[in-house]
Amino acid sequence: MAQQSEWEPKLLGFLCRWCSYAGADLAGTSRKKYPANIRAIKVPCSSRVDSLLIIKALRLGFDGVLVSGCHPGDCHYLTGNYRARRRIAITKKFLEYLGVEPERLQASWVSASEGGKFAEVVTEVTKGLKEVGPNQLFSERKLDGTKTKAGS
Amino acid sequence: MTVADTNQEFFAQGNVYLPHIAVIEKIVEETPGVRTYHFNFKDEKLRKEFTFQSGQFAQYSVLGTGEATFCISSSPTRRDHLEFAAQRVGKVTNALNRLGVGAEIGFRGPYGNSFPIDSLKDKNLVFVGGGIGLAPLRSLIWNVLDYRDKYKKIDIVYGARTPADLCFKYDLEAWDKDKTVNMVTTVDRGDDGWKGKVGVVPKILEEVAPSAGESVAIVCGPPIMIRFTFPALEKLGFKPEQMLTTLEKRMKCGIGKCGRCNIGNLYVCRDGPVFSYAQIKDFVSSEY
Amino acid sequence: MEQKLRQEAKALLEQNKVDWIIGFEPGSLKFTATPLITRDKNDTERLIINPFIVNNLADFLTGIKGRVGIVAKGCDSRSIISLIQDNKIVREDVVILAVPCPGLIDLVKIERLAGKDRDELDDISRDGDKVTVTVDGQKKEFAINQTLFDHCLACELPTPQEYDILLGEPGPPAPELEVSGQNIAKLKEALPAERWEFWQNEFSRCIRCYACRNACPACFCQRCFVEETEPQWVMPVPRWQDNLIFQIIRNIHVAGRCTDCGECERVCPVNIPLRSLAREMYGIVDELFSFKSGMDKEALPLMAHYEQEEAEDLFK
Amino acid sequence: MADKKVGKKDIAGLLEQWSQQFAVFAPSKESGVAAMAEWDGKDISFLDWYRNTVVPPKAIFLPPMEELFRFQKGKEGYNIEPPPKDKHKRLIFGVRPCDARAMAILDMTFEQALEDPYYLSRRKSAILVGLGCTNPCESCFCTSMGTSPTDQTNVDLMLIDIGDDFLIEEVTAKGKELIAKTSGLKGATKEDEAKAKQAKETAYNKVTRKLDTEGIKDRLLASFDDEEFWEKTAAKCISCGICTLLCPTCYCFDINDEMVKQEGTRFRSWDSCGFPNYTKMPMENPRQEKWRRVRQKVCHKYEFYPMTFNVIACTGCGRCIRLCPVNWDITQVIESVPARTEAKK
Repeated sequence: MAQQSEWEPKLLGFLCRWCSYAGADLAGTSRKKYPANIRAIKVPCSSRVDSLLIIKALRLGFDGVLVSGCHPGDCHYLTGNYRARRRIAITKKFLEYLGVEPERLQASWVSASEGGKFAEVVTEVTKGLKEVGPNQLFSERKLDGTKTKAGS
Repeated sequence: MTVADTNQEFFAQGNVYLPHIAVIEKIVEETPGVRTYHFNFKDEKLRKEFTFQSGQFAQYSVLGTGEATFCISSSPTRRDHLEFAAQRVGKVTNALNRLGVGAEIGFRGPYGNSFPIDSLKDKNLVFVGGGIGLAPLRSLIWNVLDYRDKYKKIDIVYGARTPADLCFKYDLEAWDKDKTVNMVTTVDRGDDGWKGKVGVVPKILEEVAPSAGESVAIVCGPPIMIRFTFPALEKLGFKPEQMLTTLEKRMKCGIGKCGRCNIGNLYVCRDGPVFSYAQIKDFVSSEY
Repeated sequence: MEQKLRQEAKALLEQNKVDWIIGFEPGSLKFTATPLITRDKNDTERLIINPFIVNNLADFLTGIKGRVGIVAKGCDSRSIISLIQDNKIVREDVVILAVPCPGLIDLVKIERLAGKDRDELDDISRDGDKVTVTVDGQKKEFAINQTLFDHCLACELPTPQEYDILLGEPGPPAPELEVSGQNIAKLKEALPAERWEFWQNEFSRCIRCYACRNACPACFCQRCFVEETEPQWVMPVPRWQDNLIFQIIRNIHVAGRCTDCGECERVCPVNIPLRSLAREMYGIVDELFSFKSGMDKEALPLMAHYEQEEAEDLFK
Repeated sequence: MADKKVGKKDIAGLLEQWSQQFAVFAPSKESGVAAMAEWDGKDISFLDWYRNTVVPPKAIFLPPMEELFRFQKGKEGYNIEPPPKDKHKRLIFGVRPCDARAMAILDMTFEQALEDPYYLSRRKSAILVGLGCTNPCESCFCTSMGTSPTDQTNVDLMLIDIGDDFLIEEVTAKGKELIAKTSGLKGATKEDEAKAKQAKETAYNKVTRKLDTEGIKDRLLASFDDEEFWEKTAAKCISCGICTLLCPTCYCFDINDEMVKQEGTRFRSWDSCGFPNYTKMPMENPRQEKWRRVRQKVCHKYEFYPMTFNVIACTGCGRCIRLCPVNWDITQVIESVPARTEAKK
């Protein structure tokens, strides 16, 4: 992690279109400062985010994933974020057990009016990612000699 | 007629798995979902020297997406370019559909045997095709028409689900105009403008009733059509040896190694794709 | 117990109460039983119950048409209930022939204890808390807890709660949770990077035979995400990255359905400690949502249900 | 006959010597499963535990996955980058006769018609050093499948356990040449040869599982349309790939592309006729039902392969029986194929 000073983490955000995506917009229009590390994907609801999307993002080399939806009780579809909460909770705990740094999967509740909170969350998550460094989870590293050159 | 005769010199760098790069020169929209791709090799030498026979197929790739199997649908007698037709149904064909003129594709082939063109000479030929199954037949039909005097009577029975699903309409028109060809086009369901026959191919074939003597029937279409066409031909007096078909199966290697395209002990890629009904009748009822 | 099972199973078929019987018959190798799936009443004569009836027979329920009489150990019964919860099967279509299970003998452990492969052993017999293994005419005795599968040591339901016919007397649960959870506890002591590397190594030998998925009663999807090509979520190539992703997602997808029956680990031909993943997920689900799969057929599936307040500490 | 022998305790030295010239592979459990792995230079403990590997030695020649080629997309279009030439010469130590026979069966497929350069380049330069079984498994039925625990037919050298030593049988010219260049071997005596003969007989008799394959090709052909038989046979199969992927004579593979940004790779990887997707075409699948796939697996080995190559594609190694999660037993299946059925149309 020698080049940490120049390195900027890449964060992928899955933002619910009804709240967090609007919250991100608001943060922009009201000139709240937050790191430019996040790339946002608009999703219809935080419950749209299957764990596959999260893992795939990490596989593709994103350093972290942020899933953000409406506050519990405020879901446009009434119960979507409750379901998202269960799924993200088990995914987060399970990835942690496997050895994925907890900073790499973050989740938050940000409403359409919380531009400030959105900026804070992204700042905090980006800071966390800078601390854990680049995502090398799926990069080809030394493996014990099971698949050697002559073996394949 | 076996794979062993296939032109080894056409392997890219001596390795049968490496594709040649070809460039799409023209795209013809046949029906909604079916396109014919005209292409040519990037390599000048190969463009000149490449040869194949009617009935052979190749592995085409959209590099990065994968490979799919299509027959070469143009005639070896018309070699300014090559053609294949693909229906948009899966991962590779969807990727192909996103390509435009000038895009590069990978090509491995030609693979497989071919229609036994020498043994068709001085015979009556009955072509029975359905949907995109006309693709391999048209290679042979043009091949035959370019040497028309070597063959006797030619019947073509071709059908599709609806008039909109008829492929190679420009060919159908040309054959219809050709006085030396008896061209019958049919659809399962007609529409207001449809003036041709209505009915499934095996039924229309029985109506057309080509004589079995001195004849060879060449059949290609969806499996369901093939399954019903053989009995129809048998009724007309055709013997299993007089019925040829070209089969389609999922393939990966194209050269008889990857295992998946077999019908009984025969591999479609290695022993086919052209088979006589006599060869496959033991297995075709339950495996195709 | 076996006699009663044979009678009951035969009667079920004879009286046309079921179309199929799923149970066990003697296997073709020493110390094995093999699933018997039949509509023929004469086959019921071959039904057996012994400490080697390892398969989770609930796996066959989603692939079968008609009413089924099924031999179920505690763990199998939980899988059956889980399938009922998910509306994959209808309770009325299943006749549960409940087997009180005192735990299944793990031949891998026996081999390790005896220092011989299973086919070199003359006999394995159980008497209460002792297991006697005979090798070359010599008897060796082991405590039962040394010889049972890990998942049996963690068994919470040796005798099915939900059944139609009970064979034999219900036994007490024999949990040895500490022994059962040893592997996981040891892993948790390691640093995150070490844990990841551990899994990386384990999954580098996965050959993608999908036995873990196919033996799992909770993996009932008609089409699995690994077989999707548009988009291609994972490559169908046995690279450790794709292997690991496959297994991570599989575990997440069966969370709340997995009953810790241990089949995934047992069937793995290349010895990947899959239960150390499944059991941890089982624990996570229990810890976060106090949910145990396959215990109550009236309960809603894990992901079809929620509480107002839960897991909030994981969210910003 | 001037056979040589080598002391069991000198095996490490022998492998060491061969390592100078070859990439030596030997049985190993290092990776967590018994497989042929590149020899680490010292460990010969496999002599104590080795009966057969779980992963068959075919994995060295047809690995679970390999890169067929890489490609790049640039301004000038695609560039295909062929794989580097395989320069390794491999020596596989401890191949069992069943697996050696399986290699010969695989060769037929990869050599026929258009040659497979990946498999063959590895295979042609390799030396197989066989190791006769002294302790066959309960699931083994090699003696019914044209080979035996000590059959030397398909290896270059064959080692027979004669107590403290292995008797070395020099089978091929390649094997003879290697032995001629190998130092530290002892000459075998008449007594050693007698011991070897005895060992072979003992091992042969230890294979108790028998399979009668008389007329199997015809029986299978007659039963091809017997749906009831195949459904019953397939009932307990869970359609996993263990019995095929880990079969030493199964060669089916899949080809897939992966592309990240402008760089791509085409992979070949093991595939199995047990998987529904194996024959799936977008519009239909000729083997959607499980019994059709099970039928394909059985018929391919016992009917189609004999029709094409005149040899049953099964060597009785018993892996499919040992490793099957549901104890689906090929020998029971073959024996239960009806002698004659009224084929239903």
